[in-house]
Amino acid sequence: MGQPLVSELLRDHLQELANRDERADGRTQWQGRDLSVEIGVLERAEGSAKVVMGDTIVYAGIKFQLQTPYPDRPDEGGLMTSAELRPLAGRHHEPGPPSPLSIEMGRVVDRGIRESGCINTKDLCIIPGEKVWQVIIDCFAISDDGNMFDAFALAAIAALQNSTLPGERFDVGEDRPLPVNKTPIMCSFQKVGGRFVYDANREEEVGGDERIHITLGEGDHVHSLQKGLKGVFSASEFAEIMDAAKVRCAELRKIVDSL
Amino acid sequence: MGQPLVSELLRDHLQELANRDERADGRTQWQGRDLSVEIGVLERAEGSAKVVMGDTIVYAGIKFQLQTPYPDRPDEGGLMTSAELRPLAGRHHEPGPPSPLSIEMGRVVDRGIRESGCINTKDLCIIPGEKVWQVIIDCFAISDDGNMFDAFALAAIAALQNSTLPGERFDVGEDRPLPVNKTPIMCSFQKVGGRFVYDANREEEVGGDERIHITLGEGDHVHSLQKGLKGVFSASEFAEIMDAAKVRCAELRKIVDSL
Amino acid sequence: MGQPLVSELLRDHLQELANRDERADGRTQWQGRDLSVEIGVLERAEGSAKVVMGDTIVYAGIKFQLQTPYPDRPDEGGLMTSAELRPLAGRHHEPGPPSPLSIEMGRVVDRGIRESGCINTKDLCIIPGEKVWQVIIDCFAISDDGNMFDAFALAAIAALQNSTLPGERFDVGEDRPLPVNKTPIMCSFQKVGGRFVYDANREEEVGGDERIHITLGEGDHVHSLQKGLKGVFSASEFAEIMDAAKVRCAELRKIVDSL
Amino acid sequence: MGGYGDIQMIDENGVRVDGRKAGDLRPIEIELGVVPVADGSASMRWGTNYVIAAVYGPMEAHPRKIQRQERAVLDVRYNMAPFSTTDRFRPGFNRRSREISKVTADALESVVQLELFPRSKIRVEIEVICAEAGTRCVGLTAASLALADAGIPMSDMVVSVASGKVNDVVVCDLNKEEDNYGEADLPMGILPNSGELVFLQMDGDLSPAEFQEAWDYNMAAAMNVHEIMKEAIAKKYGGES
Amino acid sequence: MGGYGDIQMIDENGVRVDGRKAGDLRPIEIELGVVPVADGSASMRWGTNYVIAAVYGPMEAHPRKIQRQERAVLDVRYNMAPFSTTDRFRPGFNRRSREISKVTADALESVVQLELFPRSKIRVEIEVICAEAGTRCVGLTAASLALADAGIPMSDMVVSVASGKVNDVVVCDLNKEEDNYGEADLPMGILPNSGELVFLQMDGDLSPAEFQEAWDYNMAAAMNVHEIMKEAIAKKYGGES
Amino acid sequence: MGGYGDIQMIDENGVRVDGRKAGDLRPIEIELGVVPVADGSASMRWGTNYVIAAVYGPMEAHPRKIQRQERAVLDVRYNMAPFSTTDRFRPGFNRRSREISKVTADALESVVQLELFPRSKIRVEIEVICAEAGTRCVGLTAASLALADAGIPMSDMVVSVASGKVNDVVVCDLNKEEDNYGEADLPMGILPNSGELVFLQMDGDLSPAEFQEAWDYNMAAAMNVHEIMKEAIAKKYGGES
Repeated sequence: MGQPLVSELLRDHLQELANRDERADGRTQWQGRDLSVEIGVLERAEGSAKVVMGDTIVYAGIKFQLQTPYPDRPDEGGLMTSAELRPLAGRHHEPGPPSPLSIEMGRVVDRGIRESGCINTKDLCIIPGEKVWQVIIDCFAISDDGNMFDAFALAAIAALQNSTLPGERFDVGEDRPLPVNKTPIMCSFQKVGGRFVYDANREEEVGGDERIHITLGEGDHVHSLQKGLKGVFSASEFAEIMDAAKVRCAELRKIVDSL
Repeated sequence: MGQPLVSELLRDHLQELANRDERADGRTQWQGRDLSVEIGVLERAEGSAKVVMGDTIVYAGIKFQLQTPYPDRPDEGGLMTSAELRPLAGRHHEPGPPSPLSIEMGRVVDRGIRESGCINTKDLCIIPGEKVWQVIIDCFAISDDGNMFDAFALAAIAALQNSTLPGERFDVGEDRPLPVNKTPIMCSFQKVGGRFVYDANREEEVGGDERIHITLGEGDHVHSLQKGLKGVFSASEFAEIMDAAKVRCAELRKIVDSL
Repeated sequence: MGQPLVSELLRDHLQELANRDERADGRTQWQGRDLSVEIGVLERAEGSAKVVMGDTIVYAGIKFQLQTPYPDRPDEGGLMTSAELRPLAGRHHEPGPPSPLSIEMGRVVDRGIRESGCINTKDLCIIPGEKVWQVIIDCFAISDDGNMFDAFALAAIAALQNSTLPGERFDVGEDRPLPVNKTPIMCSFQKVGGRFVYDANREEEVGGDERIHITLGEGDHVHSLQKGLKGVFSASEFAEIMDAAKVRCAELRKIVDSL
Repeated sequence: MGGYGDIQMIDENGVRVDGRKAGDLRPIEIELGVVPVADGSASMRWGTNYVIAAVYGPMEAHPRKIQRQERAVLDVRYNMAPFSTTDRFRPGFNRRSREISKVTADALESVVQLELFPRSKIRVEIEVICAEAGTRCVGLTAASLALADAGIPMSDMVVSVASGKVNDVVVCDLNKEEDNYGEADLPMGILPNSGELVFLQMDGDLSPAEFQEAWDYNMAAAMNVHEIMKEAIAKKYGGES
Repeated sequence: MGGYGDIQMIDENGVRVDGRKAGDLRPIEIELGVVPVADGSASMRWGTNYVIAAVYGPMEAHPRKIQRQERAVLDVRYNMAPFSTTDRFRPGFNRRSREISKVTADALESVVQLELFPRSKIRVEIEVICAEAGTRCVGLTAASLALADAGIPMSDMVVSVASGKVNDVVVCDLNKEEDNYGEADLPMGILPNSGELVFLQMDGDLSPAEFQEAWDYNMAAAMNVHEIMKEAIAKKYGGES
Repeated sequence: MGGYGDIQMIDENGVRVDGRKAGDLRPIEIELGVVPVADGSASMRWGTNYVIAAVYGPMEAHPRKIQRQERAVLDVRYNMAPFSTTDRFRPGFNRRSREISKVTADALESVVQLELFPRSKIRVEIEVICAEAGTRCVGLTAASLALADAGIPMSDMVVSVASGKVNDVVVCDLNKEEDNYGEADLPMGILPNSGELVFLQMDGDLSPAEFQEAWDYNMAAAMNVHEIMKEAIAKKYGGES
């Protein structure tokens, strides 16, 4: 039962930092951690990416399967996103069935991809009514030092944009690149010490309050939003992080598009 | 570990009442609570009923699905009954997989319906060997103040008798009423303070012993029996509740048949 | 938390016995318990055996099912082994999903059978690409006084060698004996008091360390090995138990082949 | 109850498919102590049924939250072995087995003197090795034998048997075909010394008169089975049989 | 969002398939106390949606490991009844329900004064009896009514509503067709007294201007729904409506 | 072992499909500290295998019922990432992973000095990121490196390698085709300093002489792998390599 106490100390510490407009690791309010994105890193996947954001490390791997289309959408393939936070990735990750958090992560990443329309499911059709591709995005955590949402989302879109439909292995034509039309980018904000910051690390997550995930596309179109955790926020706070998201999403989109 | 003590006090209290031929809520031994039965209450179900017995409230909803018949019974449809006691319905109902009690309820209600032959499974045939209807009866608790068995069974038969085979939605012909040939009625008795009473409320269930469920059809034919919980009873006790059941089942059948 | 203490006392006792080259029940190091093997004991199985080794009692039952072959092996049937250690068989067996130990048992018994090639899966073909037999070996514990591995493996091969493919019941031709080409035999050894012994009883299992399972075929060919539990052993210790296994496997093979 | 009235299961002389008359029981054999590592055990062959029951305890009840201050808890499991049925019975969760475990526990709790063993647990394990019909009855009866073999005090034995109706005839102790194709099934758990009941189920269609006839068959059969049980106990433990 | 822009859901006069104008809410009816055995309860009919919420507690939090020294824990479940949808909704584990339960709990924890009930638990149960569209919004709103009915202190009520975009028109309070075939969905949970938010999701495609329009619809709708809620509470408990 | 003797996997010059001779190992690369948030970690590339192992602890063992008064408990998990195999590997319960976790734990418990950390827990997590053949061997070896990186005292390292038989030739360190279509597989877990074993499995068909040859290959290979491991440790922590 000592946990809440420790957490109070941490919260107080983060509050003091926020009062001085500082963060525990020296960053400014809207500054992200050092970032690297590599693609083509998984030999067995048809597309892959590794994202390192500070001490947060994740993979995304793309696999394809054949499936029968739904009768009411005979010329459309499918898309599935799964996020795994196995106990490898951190002291606080428990073994067992998928945690509510990892289910939420998978769904939030999935929505950003899906709702942006970056995958036209009609591009996944092989034989209408008979055979279509299912795209499976597996997000996999290696080291969780906070903000897995953005790391997963970034790895997912980078891996998608560099993946190959394995026609030959499945005997349905030649291999060809998966068409990806857009580059949806997620930016996540957490309330820490009473104000929102971008790209919270694990310490800020533990001592923080609600988080808000924003996925933007070209022209700052909004594709997905999600508020997580307990917390109240005002319309003006939201307007402020939306502005920060517009700036950062554009930067990240440039990185992904240049891979 | 105080629970058994409280329960002993309650048992003593109920014993004293029984000694005076009384019940906690003023009813006589074979008297039921105030009853109302409404049909057609669920917009998304093909048949439905709401039963209120005192503070006990339940719904039953009928849904139909197409299925392939079993090879050895090519012209017969199927029947499935499920009873859900979700935590909504009472402080003592725990979340999680179906409790042993709710499994028992589903099976006891199912048996009464099934064994009475009120549904002729051959009436559910669409194309022999290819397509038959499956009838699904979903019993759902809103408020559990005791004797869910009878409430579920009554809602189930009332909903069945007023349901429509959705031929048009499934593209297998016109909508038509589900043929229901009989009106099986369940009456449940619980031993409280050393004697059986009809329609026990929650307090009597907690402080009582074994319960006996009797489903009767026309001509007092017996279709289903079930003794639940720990307890010993004699042949003469059984004869007594069987007589009470005959009277009450006839009354309830009249109500259901008049809906 | 007293358990480790009791276990230490037992370990000390077994160590003293080992120092004097003795065992708790009077056997010598490589001596098995009294053994009986009966076949044809289960009316509903297509092949069956009961093995009694001291107070250890098990059944194996063989059942067959039709299945569609795998596309890449159109003329081969399947083989599945399951081992059940239900709470009937001992005070220490807990209810619930299969324990890690019972999963390991199933897999070790399965491997010995499978890897020996005693079943030629092509003998299970009925119509290439369409219908093949699946052989299911169900090992079932009645009384666990130790060394269930050997009891299950012995019952499994004895039941297999005396089973009948139920062609008539499944309408795919006449009944005929299942062809079994070899007689793989498992011998298990446990380190107790610092040395390995053959056919450990339950007391020796509780107070012992690692166990090693050896399955041999004709000509002392090795078909399967498995080391279980924590423990270190040397190459020379292994050579010693391999020699003991060769002797005992030959004896047991004679018993099985004579049934 | 399948209710397939058109299958002939009793001939013109009142002889059933297995050669019995309406009121006859199937052959019964009992063995005690069949699970040597258990505190008590029994097997019953009853027709082609073969059921083994074992008892462990009284033992410490853990986890502690299941403990009851004033009595023992009874933990009963009924299960079908995978090779007990013509089609393999797949292991794992099973609603039918759960329900039978529950009604069996309810019946046994009515006779076992649980209050003699506060805070402890008694485990009763029932395994159907070969199933014909009426396995729940055989399992309950075998369990009461295993409890006796374990020396657990009971107010009475429990004897369970199922009569029913086939081809409009009420018959005693349904066999497999009669259970599958008959029109009614009435299993009861009877205390042979008092004639009282601790277990009762029924499925199908019985007129009031037929119901009484099936009830009476069960009562009479229970007395006969009880004699066989007493012999088996006397054979192992001595005493008048 | 299906994004099926070719289905006509708004006619040339700006009238939606259910007859509403772009900014209109569906009809709403509230009843308190519909679960007599609960400590508080409420039902909402909202269009064809019918949702019941019940509250139990504050009660002892057990097992003890879930207890929090300094506040109550809030245990929220959202579930769809099997007959709530056109195709039967299969009971059992469901990722969507889990996620909605979580976001609903997060929203309610932001207003319920949990620190008044240390070491205790408050259970909130939401059952969708009939689903149209926006069940998560109706469930969250009904839950805050049930909490009020149970007398649990809250800093504000929560009113939740989802606006969105269909046929390139931004509309208030999406109905079923609009939810299935529209181009965007923006559900929000709003505190009517402060105008702050405790719940926010969004799916689809909205330009910055469209986003602002949908946001404003939700804010205005929340105020209207709040009036209906206050009336229902006043009707049961008196006070100015 | 598939036992498909008709597939040619060694040519007339004794060269294997990947160019190796019978006694050669695949290329191996080791990196320590690849999971920055863990107390110790290591990755191994071994042929096309890529495996990451991380260690957390010693930490408090909870729930308390898993605690051991006199030693630490070792909690080992082996898992295949969904993209580690040609066909996607579906997450969730898996008997093979459970069994490999268990034999890996048994092997590590034989060397980790658990008695130094009474009442605590040490977690060992093994994730197969890319699978070729012999992942259980690579996982066990990587785990012992991660334990070393975490500073957990061990009586010896564990080096694991699998030799076997293909086309009737005994070969060292089976690759994927050899593992799929070969006639025997003998994985062993070897303590390089004492030459003793802590892990042993075998499947297939080996004559006594072939068995000895495979055994000897494993022993020699373990010594070579151990040199690479010592270099990796020395590179991070200094000391003689």
